[in-house]
Amino acid sequence: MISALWVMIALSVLLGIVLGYAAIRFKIEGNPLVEKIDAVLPQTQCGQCGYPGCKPYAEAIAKGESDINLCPPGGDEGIHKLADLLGVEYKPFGGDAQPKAKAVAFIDENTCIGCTLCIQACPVDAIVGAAKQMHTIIASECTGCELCLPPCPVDCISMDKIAEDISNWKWQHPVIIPIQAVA
Amino acid sequence: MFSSPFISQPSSVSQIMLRVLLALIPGIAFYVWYFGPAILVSLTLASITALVTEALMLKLRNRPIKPFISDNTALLTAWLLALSIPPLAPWWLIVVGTAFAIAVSKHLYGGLGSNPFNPAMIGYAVLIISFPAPMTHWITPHSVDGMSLNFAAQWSYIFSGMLPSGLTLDAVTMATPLDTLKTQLHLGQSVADIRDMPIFGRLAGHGSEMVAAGFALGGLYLLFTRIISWHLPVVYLGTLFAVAGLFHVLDPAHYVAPLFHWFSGAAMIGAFFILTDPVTSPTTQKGKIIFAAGAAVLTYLIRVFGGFPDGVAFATLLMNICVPLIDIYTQPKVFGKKGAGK
Amino acid sequence: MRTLFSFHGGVHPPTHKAESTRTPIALAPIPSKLIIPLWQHVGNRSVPIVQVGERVLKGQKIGRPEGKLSSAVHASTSGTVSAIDMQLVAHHSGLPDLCVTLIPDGRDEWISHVGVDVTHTSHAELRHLLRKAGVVGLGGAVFPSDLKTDAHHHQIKTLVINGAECEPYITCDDLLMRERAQDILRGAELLRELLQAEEVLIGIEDNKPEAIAAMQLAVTQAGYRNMEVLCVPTVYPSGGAKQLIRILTGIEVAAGVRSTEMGVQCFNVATAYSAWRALAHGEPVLSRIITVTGNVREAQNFEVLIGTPLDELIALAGKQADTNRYIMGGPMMGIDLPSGTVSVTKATNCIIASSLKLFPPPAPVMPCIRCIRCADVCPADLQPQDLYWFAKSNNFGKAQEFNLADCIECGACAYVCPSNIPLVQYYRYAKSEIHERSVEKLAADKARERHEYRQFRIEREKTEKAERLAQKERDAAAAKASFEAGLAAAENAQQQTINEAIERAKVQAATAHALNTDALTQEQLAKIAEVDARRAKMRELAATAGADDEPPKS
Amino acid sequence: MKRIARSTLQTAVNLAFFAVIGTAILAATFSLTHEAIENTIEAEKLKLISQIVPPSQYDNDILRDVKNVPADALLGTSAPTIAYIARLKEQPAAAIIEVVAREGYSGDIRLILAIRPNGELSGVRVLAHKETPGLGDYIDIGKSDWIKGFDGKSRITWGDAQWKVKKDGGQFDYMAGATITPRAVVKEVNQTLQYFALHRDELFAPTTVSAITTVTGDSK
Amino acid sequence: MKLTEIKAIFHNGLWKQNPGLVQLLGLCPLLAISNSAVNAISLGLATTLVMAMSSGAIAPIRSYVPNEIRIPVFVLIIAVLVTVVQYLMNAYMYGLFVVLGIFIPLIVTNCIVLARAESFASKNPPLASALDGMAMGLGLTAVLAVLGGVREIIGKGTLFSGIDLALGESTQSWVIHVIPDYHGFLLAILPPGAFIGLGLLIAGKNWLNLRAEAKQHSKPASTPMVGEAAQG
Amino acid sequence: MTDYLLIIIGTVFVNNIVMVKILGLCPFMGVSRKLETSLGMGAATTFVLTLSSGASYLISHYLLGPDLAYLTTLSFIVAIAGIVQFTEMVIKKTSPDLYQVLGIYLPLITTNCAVLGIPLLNVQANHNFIESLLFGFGGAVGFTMAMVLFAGMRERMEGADTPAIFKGTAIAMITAGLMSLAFMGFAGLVK
Ligand SMILES: Cc1cc2nc3c(=O)[nH]c(=O)nc-3n(C[C@H](O)[C@H](O)[C@H](O)COP(=O)(O)O)c2cc1C
Ligand SMILES: Cc1cc2nc3c(=O)[nH]c(=O)nc-3n(C[C@H](O)[C@H](O)[C@H](O)COP(=O)(O)O)c2cc1C
Ligand SMILES: Cc1cc2nc3c(=O)[nH]c(=O)nc-3n(C[C@H](O)[C@H](O)[C@H](O)COP(=O)(O)O)c2cc1C
Ligand SMILES: Cc1cc2nc3c(=O)[nH]c(=O)nc-3n(C[C@H](O)[C@H](O)[C@H](O)CO)c2cc1C
Ligand code: SF4
Ligand code: SF4
Ligand code: SF4
Ligand code: SF4
Ligand code: FES
Repeated sequence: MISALWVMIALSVLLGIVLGYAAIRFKIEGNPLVEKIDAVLPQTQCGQCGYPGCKPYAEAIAKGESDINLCPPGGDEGIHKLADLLGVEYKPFGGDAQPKAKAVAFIDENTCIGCTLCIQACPVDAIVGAAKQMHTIIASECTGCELCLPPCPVDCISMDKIAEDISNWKWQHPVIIPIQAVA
Repeated sequence: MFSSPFISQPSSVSQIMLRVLLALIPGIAFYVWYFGPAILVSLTLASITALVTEALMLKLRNRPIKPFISDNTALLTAWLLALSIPPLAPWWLIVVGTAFAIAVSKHLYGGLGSNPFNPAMIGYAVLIISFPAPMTHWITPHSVDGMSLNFAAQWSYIFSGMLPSGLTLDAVTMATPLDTLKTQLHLGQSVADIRDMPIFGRLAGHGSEMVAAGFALGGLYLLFTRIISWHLPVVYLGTLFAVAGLFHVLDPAHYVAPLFHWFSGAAMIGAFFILTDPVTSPTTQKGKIIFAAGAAVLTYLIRVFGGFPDGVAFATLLMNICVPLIDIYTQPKVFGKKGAGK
Repeated sequence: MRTLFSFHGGVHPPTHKAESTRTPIALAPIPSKLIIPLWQHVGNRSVPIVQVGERVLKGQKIGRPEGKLSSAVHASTSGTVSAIDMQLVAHHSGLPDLCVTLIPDGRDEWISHVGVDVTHTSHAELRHLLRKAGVVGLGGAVFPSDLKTDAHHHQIKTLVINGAECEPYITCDDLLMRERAQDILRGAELLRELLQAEEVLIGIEDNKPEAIAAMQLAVTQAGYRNMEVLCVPTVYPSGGAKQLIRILTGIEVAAGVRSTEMGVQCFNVATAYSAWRALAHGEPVLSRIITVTGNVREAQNFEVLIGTPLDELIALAGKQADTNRYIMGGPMMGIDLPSGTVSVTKATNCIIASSLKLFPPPAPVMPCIRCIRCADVCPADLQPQDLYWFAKSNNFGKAQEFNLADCIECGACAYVCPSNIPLVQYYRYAKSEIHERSVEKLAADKARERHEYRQFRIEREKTEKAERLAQKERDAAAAKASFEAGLAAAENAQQQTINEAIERAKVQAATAHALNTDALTQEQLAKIAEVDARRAKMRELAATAGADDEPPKS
Repeated sequence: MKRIARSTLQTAVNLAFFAVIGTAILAATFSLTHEAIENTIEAEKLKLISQIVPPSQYDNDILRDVKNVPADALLGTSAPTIAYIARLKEQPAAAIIEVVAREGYSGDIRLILAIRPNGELSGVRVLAHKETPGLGDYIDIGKSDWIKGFDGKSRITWGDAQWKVKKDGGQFDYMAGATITPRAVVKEVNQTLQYFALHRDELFAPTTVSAITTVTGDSK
Repeated sequence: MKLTEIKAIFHNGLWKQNPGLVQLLGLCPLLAISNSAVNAISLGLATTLVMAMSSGAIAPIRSYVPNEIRIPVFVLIIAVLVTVVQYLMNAYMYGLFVVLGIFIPLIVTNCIVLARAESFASKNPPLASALDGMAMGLGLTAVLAVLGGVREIIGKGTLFSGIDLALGESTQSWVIHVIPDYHGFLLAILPPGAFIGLGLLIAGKNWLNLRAEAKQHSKPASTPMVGEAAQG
Repeated sequence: MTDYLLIIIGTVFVNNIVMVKILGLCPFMGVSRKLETSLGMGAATTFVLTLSSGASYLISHYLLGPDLAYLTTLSFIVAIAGIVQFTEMVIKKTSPDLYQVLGIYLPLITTNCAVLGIPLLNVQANHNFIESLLFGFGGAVGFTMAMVLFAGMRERMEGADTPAIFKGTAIAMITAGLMSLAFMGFAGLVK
């Protein structure tokens, strides 16, 4: 009994010393994982994931507080990438989050009163204009996050779907016509 | 919407498989000649089971039945499996083996083209592990002793397990030449003594050496019609010869000559028909060479030092496991990235 | 005798060339209307410079090149512009694009045009003239030729002239070589001069003996030195630039490498011909030789005005009732055309009328059995079965790792596949997905940077505000001045990082912008101009107001 | 540095604390169950022995009446083993020996034999084997009664030449398709009987509690 | 604790987060010991016992354990509990002890035990933790039992063979010979059979889930209204 | 020398710890989705397993002896947990990439049964120090090999037309089964 105690005490003290020392000697700050997750997110900053932007969502995922299937702009593809990155199983979109077609915001010039509220809402500074002047959206910068829609007092902002033309047309995954036995 | 190219060479999967089936015929013919028609019963049983299982699985998987059932791959699996188990095996043995091969090792993976393991060999491995006793009762060739069974007797043994009165199982079946060799060596006999036993012929087992030669003949047909490339059979047989030759030269009393290994067991059918299964072998040339050499070494090790009389099936399966990695690490250099353009 | 090299793989589909080589090239009449797409070349779409209702002359420029990588478009005959709008064009997508519709007046009245003395004109000037004349590669790639003749300071040893014409059915280059060998060679000499190449090698497949003879004769007659006509084995795709270069010189040009870096450049025979016409005679590319074959009464080669509607061209060869669709280009790489209303472009070398008999619908697709017939024929030494496996399962990263980018989409693999898998379609799908992803990635990076900058700006504004408040108190307590100095230093350092970030964002924005405006429609362009103007005004306003929170991009 | 040392020590003490509690619990459990475990193990051994020597045939404390048996080629052993001696009224009743048949199909087959003083087998059992299930495992009493075929046999019943499977001209049954396994077992049992003949007296010599006698070494 | 909470914990352990079918933890004993129903259930119950006790024990002390020795302390606690169980079995269920062999001490490293300690017990109160440990253990036991039963029936044609080891000699007659005169499909009781069996069980669970989902989706479509209209 | 070689061959192939002994399955299933990950996990496990085999030999022979054998499990697992934790901290510091890849599985090495199983088997088989080390190392190499091969197969299977209910872990499990079937071919090679 006594020898047993001594043995275990010796063992655990030895380990405790090693671990206690290592805990301090090898301490690291920050979490490189967040950056990697953030790099996968689409940076639309739309908040549809329930977090105030992509980075906070990335932090939540890294901490294991949030699921990987909450970002609609990232699409199915995004979930797959996150699943790969984190080594977890892919899962389809959670809740009612569903990806939408890509769109850019458009300001109806005749209605805009130049209140600058939308400028303050836009997370990527895609709206230019000064107080009491007509505002305009730089289409190439707009991520389509729709955050500028709610603040506008006169509802002059609408979302235009990006139409398909030759320049952005994509080849489709070949749909194999269900194999029919040719008689 | 059509996409280019708009023309294609006339060829189809079912046609390729049909040719492989045809190439098996010489071997089967010799089989019947030396061992009687029992093998035809197992071929038929296996074929029926394979087709029924295939159709059932396709239906369960919601896939069109007709094009897949007529692609002949199920038949091929069935034949190769039937050829690798004793012809006198009870009927349920072949049914279980074939059904397992088609259902589990092929269709659970997604059917034709998706299976990582050779279905026929999975069937064989399952059977030899689950039912080792019936799997070791091989038929004795006609010419070795007078007690060979006629077709009716073979038929009734397969379906009811009854032998004509006066005959024991021991009298009409035997261990295969490879197995006998191993057992006798175990008992301390030398290779030379063992080879004097009546069941051995000039190269290997009496009769079975001709069966192997028949398969080699069919294999050459496949080579010439370019259905298989030379890499697999040549490297496989070459390595087997080299390894067996090395041991034989070092200690001829305990290790048989390489030609014995070529013409025993499943070496020939393995080299030309089993390892060459396109779905489960590597696609690159270097990969095929590694695959075949590895399989040959494993075959030899299992045959000579391992727990099974023949190693072809397990060697194939073990190398099947390595195929994805082999493929990844033997990618050929693409156009323009090969260094000097000569 | 020069030793030829060979490339891995290749296939031998039936050639079907005899049908259209029985008669010489015929001149197609001026059609009832011309639909001239403004985007017939690689690069940016050209910008229309005519108005609806305007009368234009033959050879008059109607679309100006936009940006460096672009080319000009001309009126193929004289007439009136009746519309500038979206029309169906010959494209895989089957989508419409911006076209100028011209109603010919039948007078075929040339704008004034003169050639230059090619020996006494500077290379830069000659290249400019090629661009102005809308000369692009007529071998199929339609890459602007002025850019291809610029060797970028690389020493060019060999100029390869591509007369291989390896695709089945197509014979336009064959007949061009038979009938107009001299002008082709003059063009080749011209290109050699521009590239300062030592030798010219003309590669022609050995199934075109007449063309070979004609070209050889022309070479001897003209007495060009270091120019050889070489007869290459008939195997598809020997006409691919990389494959032909490999056959003739042994050099392999990897994907992503310009052949000029390896001392070779390759032009199609028709390109050489049209380059000569453009420079020596001042004739822009207004027409080209097109093989009309397949399910027609009289397969033949025509010299056709660019913009001629397909229906009218087919009518010349005799339309058959059971024609079900048209293929533009050859059967291996061509495009399935949605309707007969589309018009021919500079890229159109052949129109094949198809019928069920000629091109039966593809047999049922089976799974890949990894038989590697495809790998055996792939001229790019790829593993098509692996690429297919990855493309099918949307595993684009792996597809890239397995060198999808090196696939030249020749279709040899799909041609031999016993499972009838539309392999090329899978590769194109994967390639376009990969492209889109890279574009999206750029956009996301840009958005992140802009967002971070914005957050930083808001933060700074807050601190500034706080600081202003604190300033007052600090004024009273002057003793703490040293502390403030330290703070300012820190601020400076921070400011510097911000500036750098802004710089980076600017550079990126500029490049991304260029990408984004690659392919805008007329209306879009107009709108952008408008917005830009307004924005400039606003910026002025903002500047006068003294606000410094303008976004980093201008 | 001091900080590191202090926190390190803290960790160590912490861990030691839990270790002490855990060890105490364990030690208590051990001492409580110790005896029960010993008893169970002995009971199991007796149960096994009773299969080959009926309890009615001995009356001694068989588990304490033991001899050390050194490794021996005839026994197939490579390390010393223990022989248990059964006695009825002080008279030797049987020697129980653990041996190894080395020529099994897939490795060693461990056997336990009980031999009566007259060289007759009281019983044989397989302790452990790796033979192919379904083919070579009929030597196991759980699978078939084949092993009971040894009961009552001795080298007098059959001469050494007949200690073979029937296929090789001997007396012992086998199952078709699996002769390697019975060959190995028969051969080993025969060898053990030979060993017994050589060492019989040493095995049955009376055991004193103070010194466990060792049977003399290699019989080769 | 509310009833709903308890329900949720058990639903989680037995179905939704089932360690054997979903989390894929604790696989080794699951696969190695499931060649007969009795072995499977016995080990499952032993594991359940350890899990309930360890989760219950870890929950109250978690806040006193510094992070760097968290894992050593947790496994220490688990190891003590396992060893106690091991000794009890050794003393009073010797036959079973021999059959389960090395897998009893290996309960210590059964991933699911530590995983629950880490992910549940270190965040929840003792009672809930103990229940969670128990639910997870029972989930594992359920899978073990099914897998063990199926493998035994297919492999040997019997059910509950060896029950005497667990419950004493007298129960020997409880062994059920499901298929009399059966050859035995050995594959099922060998390692490959274990893997394949579990694979089929997982697929079966997927199938049930899919069906349940499909039902949920089709519910609105099959309102009585539609049914009546169809009849009318 | 040949004995040592046989131990290695035996543990890597014939008695492969995953395929035949059925130990270490959780990481085998969990970390084998990607080739690189499985290589990393294999490397980490090899390191820990070799080390803990040696350490446990020393503990059982010099600290415990036959009298304190009842502390075997306890002392082994505490030592192993310590070694794992230490390794984790070192990797986290020195190779954040590897750390990120191994993610939650590194601490779970502690609960990889193989890591405790092999030392216990060592005790059972009465191995000496070198044998213990080799047994641990061979076992870990076998583990790594099986997992890397498995990862290769799983990567390839991603493109397959697997029935929906089998996609993912179900078919992976069946593949593991067929792999272990193939590994039975090694049976008897080393007796
Ligand atoms: C995987 C496989 C394993 C085989 N194993 C054996 C075998 O162990 N014994 C056998 O006689 N035939 C076996 N065959 C069948 C032989 O190819 C052939 O039937 C021949 O008669 C047997 O030759 P042998 O008697 O020399 O072994 C096997 C075939 C295959 C495909
Ligand atoms: C598969 C393939 C086949 C081709 N075949 C020909 C051909 O037969 N003749 C030809 O001139 N260009 C052919 N090309 C286009 C050439 O690759 C290359 O673009 C052209 O020769 C360059 O000349 P250009 O810029 O004058 O068009 C082919 C391209 C590919 C990818
Ligand atoms: C997979 C397999 C496992 C075998 N296992 C055993 C075995 O455990 N015991 C045995 O005696 N024979 C076994 N054999 C059979 C031997 O290889 C050999 O054929 C047999 O012992 C010779 O018996 P015979 O003399 O009755 O023909 C096995 C055969 C195979 C194919
Ligand atoms: C040359 C050749 C060899 C084949 N060998 C086998 C074989 O050994 N086993 C088998 O089940 N199928 C074989 N097949 C058929 C087919 O490829 C196989 O059933 C696929 O694995 C099913 O997906 C072979 C096919 C060809 C063309
Ligand atoms: S939902 Fe919106 S804010 Fe959240 S990660 Fe996705 S893009 Fe960013
Ligand atoms: S303009 Fe509107 S939609 Fe576009 S990025 Fe800004 S807030 Fe989002
Ligand atoms: S030719 Fe077709 S079936 Fe053969 S490997 Fe290539 S893609 Fe697969
Ligand atoms: S299409 Fe691409 S993959 Fe196919 S043969 Fe041509 S280059 Fe190779
Ligand atoms: S239970 Fe063995 S590793 Fe998890």
